[in-house]
Amino acid sequence: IEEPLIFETGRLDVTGVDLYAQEETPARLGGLRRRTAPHLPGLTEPEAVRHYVRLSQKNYAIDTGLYPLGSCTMKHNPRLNEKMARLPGFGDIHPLQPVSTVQGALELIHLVAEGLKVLTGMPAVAMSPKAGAHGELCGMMAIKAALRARGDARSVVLVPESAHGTNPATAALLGYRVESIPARADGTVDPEAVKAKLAPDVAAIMLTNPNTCGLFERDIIEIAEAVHAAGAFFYCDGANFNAILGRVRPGDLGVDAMHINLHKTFSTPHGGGGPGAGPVVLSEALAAFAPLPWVVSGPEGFDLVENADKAGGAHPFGRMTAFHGQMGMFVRAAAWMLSHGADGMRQAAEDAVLAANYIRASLSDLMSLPFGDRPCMHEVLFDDEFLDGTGVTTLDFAKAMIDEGYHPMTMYFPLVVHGAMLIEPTESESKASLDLFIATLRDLAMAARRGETDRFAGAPRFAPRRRLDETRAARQPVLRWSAPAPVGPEPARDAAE
Amino acid sequence: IEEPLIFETGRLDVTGVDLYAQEETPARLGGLRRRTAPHLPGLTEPEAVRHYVRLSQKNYAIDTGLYPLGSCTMKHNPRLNEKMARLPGFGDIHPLQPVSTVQGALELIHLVAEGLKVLTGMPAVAMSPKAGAHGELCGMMAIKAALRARGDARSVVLVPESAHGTNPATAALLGYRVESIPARADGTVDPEAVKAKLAPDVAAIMLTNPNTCGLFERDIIEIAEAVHAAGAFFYCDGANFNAILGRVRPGDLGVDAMHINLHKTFSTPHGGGGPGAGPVVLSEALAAFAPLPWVVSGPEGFDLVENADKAGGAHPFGRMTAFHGQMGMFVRAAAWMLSHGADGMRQAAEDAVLAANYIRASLSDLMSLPFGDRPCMHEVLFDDEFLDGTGVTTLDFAKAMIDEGYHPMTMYFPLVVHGAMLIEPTESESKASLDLFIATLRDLAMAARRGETDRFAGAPRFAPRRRLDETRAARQPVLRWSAPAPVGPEPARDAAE
Amino acid sequence: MRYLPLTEADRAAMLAKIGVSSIDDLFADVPRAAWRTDPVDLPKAKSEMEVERLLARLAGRNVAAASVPFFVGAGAYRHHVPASVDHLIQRSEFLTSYTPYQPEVSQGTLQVLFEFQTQVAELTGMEVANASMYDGSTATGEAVLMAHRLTRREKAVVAGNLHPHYRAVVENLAEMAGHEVEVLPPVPVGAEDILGRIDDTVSCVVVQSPDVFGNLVDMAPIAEKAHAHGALLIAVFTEVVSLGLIEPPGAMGADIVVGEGQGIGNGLNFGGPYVGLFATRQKFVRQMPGRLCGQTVDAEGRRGFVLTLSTREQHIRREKATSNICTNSGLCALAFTIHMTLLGARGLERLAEINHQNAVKLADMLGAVPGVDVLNTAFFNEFTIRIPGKAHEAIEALARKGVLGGVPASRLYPGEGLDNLILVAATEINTDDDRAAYVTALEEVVG
Amino acid sequence: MRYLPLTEADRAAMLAKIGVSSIDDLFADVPRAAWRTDPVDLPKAKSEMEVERLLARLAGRNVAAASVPFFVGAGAYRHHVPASVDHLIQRSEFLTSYTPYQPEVSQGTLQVLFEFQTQVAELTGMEVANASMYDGSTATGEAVLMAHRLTRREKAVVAGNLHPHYRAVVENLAEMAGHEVEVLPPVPVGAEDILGRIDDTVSCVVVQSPDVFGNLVDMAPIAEKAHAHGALLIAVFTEVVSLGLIEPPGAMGADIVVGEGQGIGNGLNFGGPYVGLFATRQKFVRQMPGRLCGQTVDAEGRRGFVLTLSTREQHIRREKATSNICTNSGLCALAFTIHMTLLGARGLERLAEINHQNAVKLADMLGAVPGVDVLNTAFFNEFTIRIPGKAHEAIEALARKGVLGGVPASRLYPGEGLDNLILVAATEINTDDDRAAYVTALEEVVG
Repeated sequence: IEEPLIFETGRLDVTGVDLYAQEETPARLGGLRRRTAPHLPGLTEPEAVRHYVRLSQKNYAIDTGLYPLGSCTMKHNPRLNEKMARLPGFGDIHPLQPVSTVQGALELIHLVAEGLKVLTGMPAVAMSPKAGAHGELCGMMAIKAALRARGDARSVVLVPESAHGTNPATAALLGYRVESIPARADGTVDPEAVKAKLAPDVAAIMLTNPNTCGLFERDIIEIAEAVHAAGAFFYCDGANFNAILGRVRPGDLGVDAMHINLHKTFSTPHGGGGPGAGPVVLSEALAAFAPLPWVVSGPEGFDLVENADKAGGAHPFGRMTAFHGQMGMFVRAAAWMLSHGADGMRQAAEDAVLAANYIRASLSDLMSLPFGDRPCMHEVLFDDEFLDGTGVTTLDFAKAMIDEGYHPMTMYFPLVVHGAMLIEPTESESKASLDLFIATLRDLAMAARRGETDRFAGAPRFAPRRRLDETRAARQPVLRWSAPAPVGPEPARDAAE
Repeated sequence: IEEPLIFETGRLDVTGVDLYAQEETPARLGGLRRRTAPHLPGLTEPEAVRHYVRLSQKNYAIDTGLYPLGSCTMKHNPRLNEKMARLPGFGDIHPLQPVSTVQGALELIHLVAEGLKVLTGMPAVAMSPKAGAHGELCGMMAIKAALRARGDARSVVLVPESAHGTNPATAALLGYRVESIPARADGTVDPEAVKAKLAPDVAAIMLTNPNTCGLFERDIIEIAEAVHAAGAFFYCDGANFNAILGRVRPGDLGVDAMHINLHKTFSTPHGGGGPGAGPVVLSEALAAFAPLPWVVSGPEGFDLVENADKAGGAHPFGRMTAFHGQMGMFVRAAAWMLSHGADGMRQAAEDAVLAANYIRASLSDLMSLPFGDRPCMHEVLFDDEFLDGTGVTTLDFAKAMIDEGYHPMTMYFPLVVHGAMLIEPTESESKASLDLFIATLRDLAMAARRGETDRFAGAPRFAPRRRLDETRAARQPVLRWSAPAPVGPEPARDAAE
Repeated sequence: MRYLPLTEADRAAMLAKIGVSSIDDLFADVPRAAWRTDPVDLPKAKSEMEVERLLARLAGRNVAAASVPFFVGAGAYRHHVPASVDHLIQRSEFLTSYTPYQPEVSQGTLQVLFEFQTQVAELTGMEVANASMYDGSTATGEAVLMAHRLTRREKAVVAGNLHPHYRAVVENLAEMAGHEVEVLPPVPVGAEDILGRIDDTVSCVVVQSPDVFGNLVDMAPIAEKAHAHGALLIAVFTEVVSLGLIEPPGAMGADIVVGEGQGIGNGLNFGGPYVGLFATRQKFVRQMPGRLCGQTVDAEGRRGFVLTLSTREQHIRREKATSNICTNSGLCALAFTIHMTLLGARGLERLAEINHQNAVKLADMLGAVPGVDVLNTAFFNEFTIRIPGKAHEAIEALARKGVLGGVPASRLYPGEGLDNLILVAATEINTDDDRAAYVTALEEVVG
Repeated sequence: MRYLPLTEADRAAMLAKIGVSSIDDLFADVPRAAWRTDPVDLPKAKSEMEVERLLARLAGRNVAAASVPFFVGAGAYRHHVPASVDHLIQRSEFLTSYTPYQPEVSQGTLQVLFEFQTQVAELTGMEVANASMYDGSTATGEAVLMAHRLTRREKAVVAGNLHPHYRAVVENLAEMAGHEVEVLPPVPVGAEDILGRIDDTVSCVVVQSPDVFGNLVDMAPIAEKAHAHGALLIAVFTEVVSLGLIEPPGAMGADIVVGEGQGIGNGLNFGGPYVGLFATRQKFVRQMPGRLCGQTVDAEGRRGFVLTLSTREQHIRREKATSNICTNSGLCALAFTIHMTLLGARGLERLAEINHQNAVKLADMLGAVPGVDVLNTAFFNEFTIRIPGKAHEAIEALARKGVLGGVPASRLYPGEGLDNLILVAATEINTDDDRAAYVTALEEVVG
């Protein structure tokens, strides 16, 4: 059964929210009362519940199957964390209540902040950024502020070809010119290539480590030292922190700023696209420029520094957002950290790396590895060479996975590899689950090799929808529902609006 | 993808529950320590969540579609009610805490009890029965106790042919001989037939009203009077109370005892088969025999009468169950009652009756009504006459509904009608939902008429399973998982157990 | 009204289609004497916010177990239930589905029941289990009726230390059905002579372990004697977690094992809903009450599950059914199954071990309070103490000090001379602080 | 560990398959200088029960809004969210799914986004809306950047009564990107001369209504002047419920409407996560930041939804993207959509009406307290009072009396001479008792 839009079934005179009656006093709206009601149909609770339950059933989710998206870290989201975030003492407090009434909340933020500092080996952290890209922006702003503070107007940011799109977008947003660094044949960054680019106008380099090819940048310390020697800063994209959690501290690699996706490494749920949280750890050199606000712990309890005049010796560059960051995500991340502990977090990283390598080793005979059959970190990158001559594309291959009950892996990213397929299993999959996934991919790879192109070109067949026409969507954008135009003599539905 | 059993994927050395370590002291088990571990494999949380989420996806539910089961009242379950039942002050209190620490809980039970008394017009209610059948047992025990108290050892209970199976089963459990009353041609009970059976050894009559043909027993007062005149009692099966809620009080019909399914009329969720709650309202004549325990309200607050010596002038017949009844269901029912109010409950009954009659009127030209095209209550009964000669059975017809996205209606019940199909839409369906359901049934009825037998005989096709072999299940019962027998030279899985 | 989708316009259109002029016409069969024109005398509809406020106020008048040092047991036990359990049982497809009579669209519920039955059988050491009963007490009543059917005898012998509520349920059912039941007096310390009551007229012996006072009972000799006389042993437990550590009744010769499953997966809920467990031997299965889920195949030969052996049940057999039970404790059984699956044998054993350890620690601490004696020698997570004064007064006094210290035996056994005894339960939720608070408070109360 | 399914045996088998002898071999590329052999200096793994206890203790140290008379607003508002909203957003298929880049298996999320975009457009009176931003403040920052792109000018004029946090975000972004921003001083009472600041160098004017002091602003004249100079009007709101009662910015000529959507469907959460709403004219859509969901058809011609116009986005356009935003507020947008769907236009209007009425009542009551003045003439559900003493001290004193009475203006505007002002918000959650408690407490505090 197809599920209609609420605008097609809801009625303007229906509401699913009863409110109490009360005596009315004259309004004081200064003549600005709304003149026409919005076209917002209502559904009663039975209708709304069914509508959204049925819509939900059209989604794939980590709770329904392995979600092998590289660079996205779709791991299990513990239910305790959801429960904790809903405690009234966390979920039902206002960001501008007196600090005396939110001491536990400030302590929670402090707890997470301290944990991130220990895990990264960095001296400071800015908690307010609302997602990874926001964290990147925050980190790069801190770099810009630090450069300014020393009167240094640098204009270039170096970004490897394999970087996430957010990296160049962030740099550009701040007015930097982006210069690309090509990848070495082995998929990592060549320190010599970096050094060659390190002119005096380079403000920073933005590196992802482990990188988006699933490899640890083995020359990262040399790169960091060269960057620092050139007076530039080292921004690290922390999207892949899951691979090294508890095993490697970015602070020991010479990182100056790195955002941490709490919705990846620390397992706050993705929610179909958000919300996330992107705290940024900062080096000694950048710590003083961290944005407002932050939590401080003192003898009389916790306090919030919300304004520059209370910032002590620091020089906050400004404010990233209203209020204090993604509290709801902090609670979940705290629960995850406490549940795993130092031992469990290290084990999680190891299991994630182990799982990716297990997939690599189990598929290397059938699928092609662009950088050879060598250990990867928590994600393994294949290219489409093994599909050469089969008539099957990376896209076809990925869509065929849907028919086997799996979400596709990340495709065509990173851009440095032709027809990339980036697979990240995470630590939450059992060996049985990995084995079934491997068997499925082997079966598909062999089917492609055998020339069973029908199985690929037409996929998916067993999903709520066949392949969707994305070109049409972009060429003739329909971005909202509109009442259909009147047809013939009958008045159109809702035409009265 | 097929979902295996936990016994096939779980491992005996895995647990998804971490517990704290502590110093151990010597055990004091008196030599009764377990000698062999049970074969209970564990799953970690990621595995368990995925397993049960995927299993859930194989179920139909009221949240996913209209559930037209006659006599089962599958209506919307408000989410507020679930939230309220989980308040620590209701969900996390022990039945044997001091009554001084559970005053709010006793008040809640009192609130529901008083509400049920008002709605039924009855002077007393026994709250402890755990489901409808348990309530029947309670009501019939009260009747037996009342008869005993007057030294009257009657041995027969009259039950109409159309009754729910629980009615005769309950009577038999108490040692009564069950005598059947045939239905009148119009589907209701003939008072003359009852009077003919009303010998001095008749203890009670058990009637369902509205009855299972979806009809209000129009001579019910006459029947009640005859029963009382014969010194017998009138037990009313309250499964269909939803039809008359707030419009007719059973107390005004001469009922002596009636159970109320809180999981039907008062919308506590069915949960795949339970739990329910079956409070029993009692007439003046039976009130003194109500079972222990009950709540009393006094000047110093609420108290629990748990023992006969505190029962005042009453003569409780005994105890139906440990503790005080289905508190979790009481909270949900209270929320439902308060939310609807006197006006909303009456409206709910009217809408339920309206919906059933709308279906009747919309299908009467294509499907056959055994008792003619006259108003029904909250459920409408069709028979299989309209399928005569089509080669399609009631079962086929019902299973074909699955392929159209609907749960089948109640089939082959009541027994008084050939190939019965009993449809109860409830008040929670919108007109659009009813119209779609009607259109689907019309389409199926016409397909049957057109002889499209393939569409029926093979149904369902689009369900997690095709038709299941129930005969095989009963003839060679496999009621639990067992480790497969060893095959060949390899040691069998889990054979070490 | 937020739960009623029909609008006035819808209602008018529907009445028109039906061909009547008002809703009253559809109630034409209602006798005028019972015809009500006005709503009943209850308050009008309330908004969600108002209902929430009202009920939260009532809830706030109760002392939640989590908010105090908590040691109450006697048939219901507070354990930590993983958050994922409540999340999963609230899945719409589990919560709002009906009894799985249509197996093609109920495989989720059915497979869960199959897993549940297997888990219960494994835990109790029995061959088969049903798909749940209301609770432990009603399961015990049903077990006695089943024993009567199997033995064609009508006399049950019931141990004195069976939970008094369970005893009352059995007595009531037996008495109402015209059967005989012989109940021994309670024996908080020492053994009772139940063996001496078993003869060829007895259908079954009902014995609980751990019993209501917390004592562990070796049932093997009772089973032996019962079987020698053609009687059955019905073993009862109220704390299912005990089966993680103590020998299961099946291994001691029980014929029917019944008990309360609340302790796994389910909260205290002020006494309900709970989940009755019911297991027996394969050969007795056709006399078993309640629903059963069985494995079969579908039309394409794929494994699937159905409710089966329903010729035992009331909806098929009517007055010849093995029980009148219909609605059972499906969702509570689901919670049990999920929690049990998370635990596994290893987690269950560890859980039981911690319970026992905490009980041992607490017993030693309370026993060291001047004037207080611990009565039990062998116990699992519950034991009985004797105090100098009236137990029910002490419990009230403890409650005023913010400690819920257990159940006075006199509440369960009024007028049976057990006025100085408190049943005390310890579980994994108790901390060192909880135990210390209890000791301090008890010292003050009895001092 | 309960979240890690691999056993030691699994790990050994997997290492063998990989062909390495230990996990360390897989980390061979890590420089020795950064190689850690021990776990970091954090506590070891804790059981679920321990974590729950620890976090519940922290939560218990905060005063939850529901537990007191509560009147705090200034950018975040406490409304009653129906229980079904939180139930639905916790559905595994919504909660644990990724961004819907694979539309065939993400139609649930995508259809929700299409409904969300339509609802936001309708509410704001605009043509199109995106699929959400982080929150209102960052949406405002993005709106200014978008106006720069559209007008190819780089100077924004910002009303003095824009929420100071929003102002700070805009200033920071502008300053870091090298743009200019002219901010007017705050004006709690009376009008500011924003019209006078608009000239041909201005890219946009940023105006909030209701403004941070609660005043309603007629934006039509500002739009007119801005358009006359080729500038855009960016309208901002922090209380989305106001759109149920007051004229939407789209009807007053706004070109971009941004604001905070938290008030519908989302709790206070101590400031986040929230959901930024962003709507504009159809013709500007290709300069819009953030994700967009569009309607299309699948290979069989059935309607379906996809993320579209992604050539604006960073993952396609990299440094040429309209924004660097990636993860947004999907689940908060879902909560918004469900709550909005339950409300419908009728429910929303009623909700807004009650909010306004409660604010009017409260303003009259507080204004009657000796020494206290209400500054606003026209307002929605929030207003500003002037008290005799320091506002921040009064708020602390009120908190000690168990009333959370609002936000001192000086907390938002330190050192700007607004020390006697309190921003007070009233919503449907406030009862007569709440209002009376506030009056009593305030009388004591200022008396």
